[in-house]
Amino acid sequence: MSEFEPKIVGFFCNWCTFTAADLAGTSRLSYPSNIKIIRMMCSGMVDPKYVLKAFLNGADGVLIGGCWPGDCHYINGNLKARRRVAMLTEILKEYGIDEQRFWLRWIAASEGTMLRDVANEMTDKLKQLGPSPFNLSSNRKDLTAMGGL
Amino acid sequence: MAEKKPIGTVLVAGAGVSGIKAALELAEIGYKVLLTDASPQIGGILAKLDNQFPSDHCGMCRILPMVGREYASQYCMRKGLYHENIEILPFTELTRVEGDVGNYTIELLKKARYIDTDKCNGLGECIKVCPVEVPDEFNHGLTQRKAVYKPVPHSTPQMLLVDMDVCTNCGECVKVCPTNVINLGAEDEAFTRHVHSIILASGVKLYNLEEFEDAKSWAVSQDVISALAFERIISGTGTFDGQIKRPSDGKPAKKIAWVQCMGSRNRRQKRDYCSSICCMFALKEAMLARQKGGDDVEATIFYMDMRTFGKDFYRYYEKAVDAGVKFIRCRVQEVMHNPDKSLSMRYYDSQKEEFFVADYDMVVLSTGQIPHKTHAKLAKLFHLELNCQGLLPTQIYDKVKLVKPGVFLCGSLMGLTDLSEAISSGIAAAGQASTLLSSLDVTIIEEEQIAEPTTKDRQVPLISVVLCKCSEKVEKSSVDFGALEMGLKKFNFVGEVNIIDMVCSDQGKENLLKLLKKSQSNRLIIGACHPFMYRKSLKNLAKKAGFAASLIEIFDLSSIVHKGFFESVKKDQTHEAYSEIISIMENLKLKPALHVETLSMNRTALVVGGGIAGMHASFALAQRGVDVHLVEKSDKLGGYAGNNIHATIDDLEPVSMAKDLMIKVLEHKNIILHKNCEVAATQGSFGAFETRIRDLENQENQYLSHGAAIIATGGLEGKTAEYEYGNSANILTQAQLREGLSTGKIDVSDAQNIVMIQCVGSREKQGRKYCSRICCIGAIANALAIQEKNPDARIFILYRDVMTYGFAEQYYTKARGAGIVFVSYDLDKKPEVELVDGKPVIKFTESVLNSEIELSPDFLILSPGVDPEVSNREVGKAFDLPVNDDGFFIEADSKWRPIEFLRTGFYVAGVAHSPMTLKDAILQAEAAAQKVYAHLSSRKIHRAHVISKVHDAICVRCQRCVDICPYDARSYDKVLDSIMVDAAACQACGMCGVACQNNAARIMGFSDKQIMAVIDAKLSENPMFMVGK
Amino acid sequence: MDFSESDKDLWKQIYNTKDLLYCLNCSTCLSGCPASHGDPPLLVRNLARMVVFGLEDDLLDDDTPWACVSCSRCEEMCPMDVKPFEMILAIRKWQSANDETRVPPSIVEIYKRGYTQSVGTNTKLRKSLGLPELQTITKMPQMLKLYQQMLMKTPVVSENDYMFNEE
Amino acid sequence: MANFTKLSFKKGEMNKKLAQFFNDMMEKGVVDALLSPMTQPKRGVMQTLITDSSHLKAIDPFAPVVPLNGAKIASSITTTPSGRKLAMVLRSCEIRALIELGKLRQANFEDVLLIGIDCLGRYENLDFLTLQARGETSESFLEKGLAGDTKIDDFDICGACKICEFPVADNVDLRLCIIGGGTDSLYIESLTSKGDHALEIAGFGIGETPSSRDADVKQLVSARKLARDEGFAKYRESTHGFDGLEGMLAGCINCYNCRVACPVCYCKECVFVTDTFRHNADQYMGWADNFGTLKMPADTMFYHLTRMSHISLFCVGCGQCTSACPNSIDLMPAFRTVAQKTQDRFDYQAGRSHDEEQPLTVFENDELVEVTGQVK
Repeated sequence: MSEFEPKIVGFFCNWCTFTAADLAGTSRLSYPSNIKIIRMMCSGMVDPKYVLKAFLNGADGVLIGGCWPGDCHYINGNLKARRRVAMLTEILKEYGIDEQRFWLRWIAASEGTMLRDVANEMTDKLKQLGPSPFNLSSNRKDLTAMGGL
Repeated sequence: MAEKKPIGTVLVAGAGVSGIKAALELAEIGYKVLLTDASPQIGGILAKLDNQFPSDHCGMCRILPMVGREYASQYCMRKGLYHENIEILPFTELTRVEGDVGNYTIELLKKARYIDTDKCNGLGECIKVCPVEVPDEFNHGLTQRKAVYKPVPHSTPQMLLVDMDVCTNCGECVKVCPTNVINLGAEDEAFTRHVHSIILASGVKLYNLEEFEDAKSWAVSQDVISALAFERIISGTGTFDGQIKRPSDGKPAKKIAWVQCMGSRNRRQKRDYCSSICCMFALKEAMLARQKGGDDVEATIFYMDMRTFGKDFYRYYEKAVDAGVKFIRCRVQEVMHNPDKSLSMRYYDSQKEEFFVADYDMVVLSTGQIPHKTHAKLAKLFHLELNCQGLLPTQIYDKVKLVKPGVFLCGSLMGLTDLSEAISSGIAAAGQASTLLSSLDVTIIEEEQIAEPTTKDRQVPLISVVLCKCSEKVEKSSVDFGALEMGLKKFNFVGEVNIIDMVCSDQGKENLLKLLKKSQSNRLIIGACHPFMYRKSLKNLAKKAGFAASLIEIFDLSSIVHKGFFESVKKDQTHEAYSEIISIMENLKLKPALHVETLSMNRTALVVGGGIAGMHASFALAQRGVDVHLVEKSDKLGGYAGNNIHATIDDLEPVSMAKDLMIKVLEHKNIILHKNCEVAATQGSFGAFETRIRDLENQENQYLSHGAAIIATGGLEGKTAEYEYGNSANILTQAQLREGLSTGKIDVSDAQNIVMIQCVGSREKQGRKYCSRICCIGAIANALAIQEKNPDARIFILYRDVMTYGFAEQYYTKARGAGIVFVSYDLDKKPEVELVDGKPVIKFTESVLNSEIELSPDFLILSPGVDPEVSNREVGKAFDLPVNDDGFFIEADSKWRPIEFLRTGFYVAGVAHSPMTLKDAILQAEAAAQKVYAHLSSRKIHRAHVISKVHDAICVRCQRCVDICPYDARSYDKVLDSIMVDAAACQACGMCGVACQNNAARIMGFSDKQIMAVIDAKLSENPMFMVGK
Repeated sequence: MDFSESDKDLWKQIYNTKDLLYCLNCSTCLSGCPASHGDPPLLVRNLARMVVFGLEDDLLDDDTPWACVSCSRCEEMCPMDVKPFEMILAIRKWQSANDETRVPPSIVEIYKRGYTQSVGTNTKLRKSLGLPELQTITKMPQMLKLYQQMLMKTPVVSENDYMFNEE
Repeated sequence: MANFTKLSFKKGEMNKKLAQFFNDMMEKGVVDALLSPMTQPKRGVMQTLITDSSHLKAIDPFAPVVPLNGAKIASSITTTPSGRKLAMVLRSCEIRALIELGKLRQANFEDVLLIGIDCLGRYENLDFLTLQARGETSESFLEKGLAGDTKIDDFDICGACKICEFPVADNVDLRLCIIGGGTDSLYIESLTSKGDHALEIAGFGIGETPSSRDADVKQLVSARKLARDEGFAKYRESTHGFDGLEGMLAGCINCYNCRVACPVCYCKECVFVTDTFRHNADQYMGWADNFGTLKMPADTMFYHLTRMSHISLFCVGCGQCTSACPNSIDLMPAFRTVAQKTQDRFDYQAGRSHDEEQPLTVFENDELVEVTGQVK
């Protein structure tokens, strides 16, 4: 059997992390294709619903990438994101989604290498952890495919 | 028939941050800009800096236009700049200028890159095979590069070039180039253009160890580096992936020292100026070193004066002190290289009266700015002589105006500027240029008016997909376009799939238009490279074929194809492209057609404050045909400087200057003056404000309509009760002394000793927490004036740090040369003053000899700094503008948006912003006027497509969106009992959308439904074509 | 420190060049000065300040200018072009001119061991850098004797020989 | 410093005494209107807005039933102030919810005299009606409750109340206290100057302090906390992880009754009933395709998790969600356990204070560093 390939949804801020992903691309930094990038204008634009949706639809991990504090193009959207992530983490933890599956990281536009490192680190972590409990629920256990709810 | 007027065109020579800002400003008005840079890349010094004070990060994107933001790409500024009105010409030099005001013929020399960057795919096969290795300038020699290289590794698109100076002409690169774009025989290309105005912005050069004789003795080790090299070390794109290691052996650098004033403040080397930026630069680097390297990193700054003169600079310094950065006041003579590679420096501690030797892993030299070598060249181009400071001669009050009319300058070309001043000056120079252009018989670029089709978005979604094969240049067979086409065609909502070639070329565009005209679809996806560059033109093209602009998605096919997947198997690339297109289609299917509305702009400006800044801004606007309401609280114009300061050390005469300006203001038909009036309240949004002003004499209200406003409330001389001030006739403030000397009421001819105390009540926790910026220079001016009248008097200036930044350093030097004695004191050991027989007796510690001095000076002069105008808080309240703890207005962003408020349509100028010199206040006033003019000028201002709206029926008025909006774009209207959105101010950041739990606040074109559909698509394991749906 | 007695224009007597006034007390001259290792140390910056302040008595009493080894580094490095080395020489001249009986203590040092400074202390550092051991005259008693005899022929030593012959 | 006034009453006359008290308040102009639970003509007890004091005799403030969390009612009559002075009799869960609503600009405390009651728990609505029909009265309920036994045959107070650590209402002007009193008296406690003023005008002096109240309250609260922690532990064990949640929500029919009943679900219309969640048939088919099955109605799990993200920070644990569920899904422990975690994370407690800002409305540069674990 082939190795478990986790699916990660990346909500990346247009100004920093998305640009860093672009940079990683142009700098030939290879990072795992497990991360499905969705461009948001700001990490503060990531609604908790999106994160829940991603997990419910089969994501094994969610990575939100934003600008460093003080660096947000929209002044402080990233700080808002941080509070929401803290809140949402508490909810997800109660229902089996470990903190290690839901990351918020500050990755500036110039930090292509950090993006690569974070992507690698998260992919490795999720490989260790295995599929998300949302994908292993009794309802779905017998089903080979993973997907929407 | 009238002949068509030419389009106003401006050359901006120099594409550093000030040049880019100037170009953006002019392009926003609708003028055509040629933006050249002598280097192969735009961005100037900023391209190398990942981290800027005060946030210690980047933020350059904040200089992008806020209103009508869709005209410039919303993209990382450090990677690229795209604006349809800006033609970017890197590696191009201005070689000849002919003509006169408003009419120049310029000759430009485009240097050969030897690579056709339009066709190059940027993948750098050539780099791999190039046998030449030389130190890479971008990383300050910390890394190597090839002869063919990318000057800025993170730019988009990749702009490679061949360095012919080191190229061996082996031809290997030519052989491997998959796109045949290398021509080693290419030649420089000279061409001429016609422009109406010229802005020079050739920027700054930094003192460096390789070039300058007196610095070479420092280069004892690889671990002695310049400040800019340190920036490259801590940069994420830099040499060690952002880890702080020493270059010699890659070991972590735990003890780092910064040595200030490297190359500057040096009379011997004829560089008697202060580079102005290095103190903040070093503070920031020291902070970053500790943040990135951890608490065990020891950061020490060797300095003479910590010149933390700008707004909030002193606070940052205090933060650095609190963060454990060490400061040693000693200019070190040399660094010694120890056998274990560590670096030793010996210094003297005056207080302990002892020498110390400290070892460091790395020594960073704060290499200062020096006037650019191109100054002389530029002077020659314009037949001018450089002034005694080696700078281009400018008009006395306007730093951005060259003595030659029609030519302007900005950034460090004016002298030595920091980032915020570079930005302000860029705006101001653009303002001067636009003033000139508005008086000429030229026009602006009219936007292509293509009617938006109204019917198509009501149809069932049918998507046309166009994929540009140009992406094949990436890697010939990496994407199976046939499979893509087949797969996509299976969807019933896909109208057609077209594979075309070179959509960026004219021929490609023509082909595309033909295809689209035949299309029955109502939505369009175009996959091409660099969508940021082509978005606008492709959208216009599609609009001509009947597509609604908001229903067109252009995505970066080329980067999807290879981004991040270089090591993955090739079939993945088709798969990735496919799944990306599916996601975009899911989004597009659900997207509503968005329509852009023109904002109704009231073409009147409100200026609050009739000081020099306010008058200057009013006049600058009036001259360009904008109507101005000028509101002044008192009964006379001129403000503090215009009524009190007769002469300054740099030969300005504020009072007489203000008088001239006053006459211009009073006589101008476009300016309505409201004296004795204060602002009471305002309502409305950008473009349509209504402000109530109250006449202080008869308490009558008046309502003024305006589209934008400039706050220029000014400041006052600070007040103090320290040092027995007010208790003796012999204790005066600098202002009283200045006044007394000029009127002759104060007689210093018999004085033996005069003591001045600087920073009275300033830069301390209990007082003004800022440097007032002008007091050191003011004290020196007064001291020199006394000295002239009474050369026998001993004058002591007790200071904490002498803030004579930039070329003002020369006044400091002059004062010392005149025998004025400067004695530094510490905050914890302030001078003590007591009165004996009504006369002051002062005790202080002489800092050099470390001995106590007691003196009975004839006069004790205090420098109590600058206080903000007392009414700032009320003005702030009336306009809903923030005021800081000190009482000055808070701008949107201290570096990148120094003269704007977060509230769209409001600008700040002069001392209302922070204490500043007259020239700086005028510069800001000019810049603020330009910002207002750009909005109120004739070009139509559209709100953006993507903005937030309110679904009123389900809105519960909790106002969480109002509280959370970072741009004050949302407000609660009590009368209507509704949430209102200022469409111009809204930046579509989406904060309101998240704060609102039931989507009553929503971002048009960014709906939950769309994003959730994208999540669905992204997570779908079985793309539908695989299962043959 | 008392300024009532000090002479504001003393610098004109000692070292009449405006260059001196430009000193901004940056300490460049101090940090690399070999004589600053002495005891008491030569503090060039402080001397400049004393001259500017006109502290005549203190200056007259100060022996440190005689510790200068004439390496001229301060001169080369001074960012304000104060020409500190010239100033040191000027102070020496001024001191001598104002006190003809003055015998600088450094001459005694030179007489005794050939150097104003104790150079032997660098043995360890020299060794670590792989430099040969320093051959000082004190290690060659015969040469030292000849050397002292030679010095004794100069008036300043012979006229004050009581200071040189301690034994 | 607490000010108590004792109201003694004869058996069966507690409500009469209370009616008298409120009558004095209204007659003397302390308030113009009163919101209080009131016995309804046929059966049941509902919150009722009274502006004519002659109708006061039917009030029943201590009735152990809450058909609808009063915060919702209080919100509707205070958000836009009427300009009339209003007293509202509410229990702790209602007041705490109301405080949160106030922060969300859905309530206004300006002209309000807030009166809290000691609450020993409520019975489910239908249970209460049954018991009422059998002749139980507020006094008889209280008597049993104070003796520590709320169980009447098969009926007992609802689960939320059994683990409620807030029997006493805080942040009120006046408090109607029965704990520490007796079966023949209650105490009116004034906690604010507004309360003092009201008592003074109404002509009530300061009386004796109930001697055992503090100890009794303490004892009750600690017993409840114990029950709460046990309950949480039990719930977490039985409903562990996603499996547990899925099992619990298996019967959810997307009726949204829980959100209608929830006092802090303050949206005018839930996002789940807006067009955002009006999916096309092909979407349903697509999701079903992915698994082979799709439990309908869809989005139930999504709905509950989203609601947790929306209101767990404001959740006061009133248990109305459980009471409202037609399919007997016990949502209360699910929301309370989550709320405990989210509120603790921000050191926040829903309804604890008017002044604490809701966690998602304030943001600091240097906080919650552990979320990213990154330092520059």
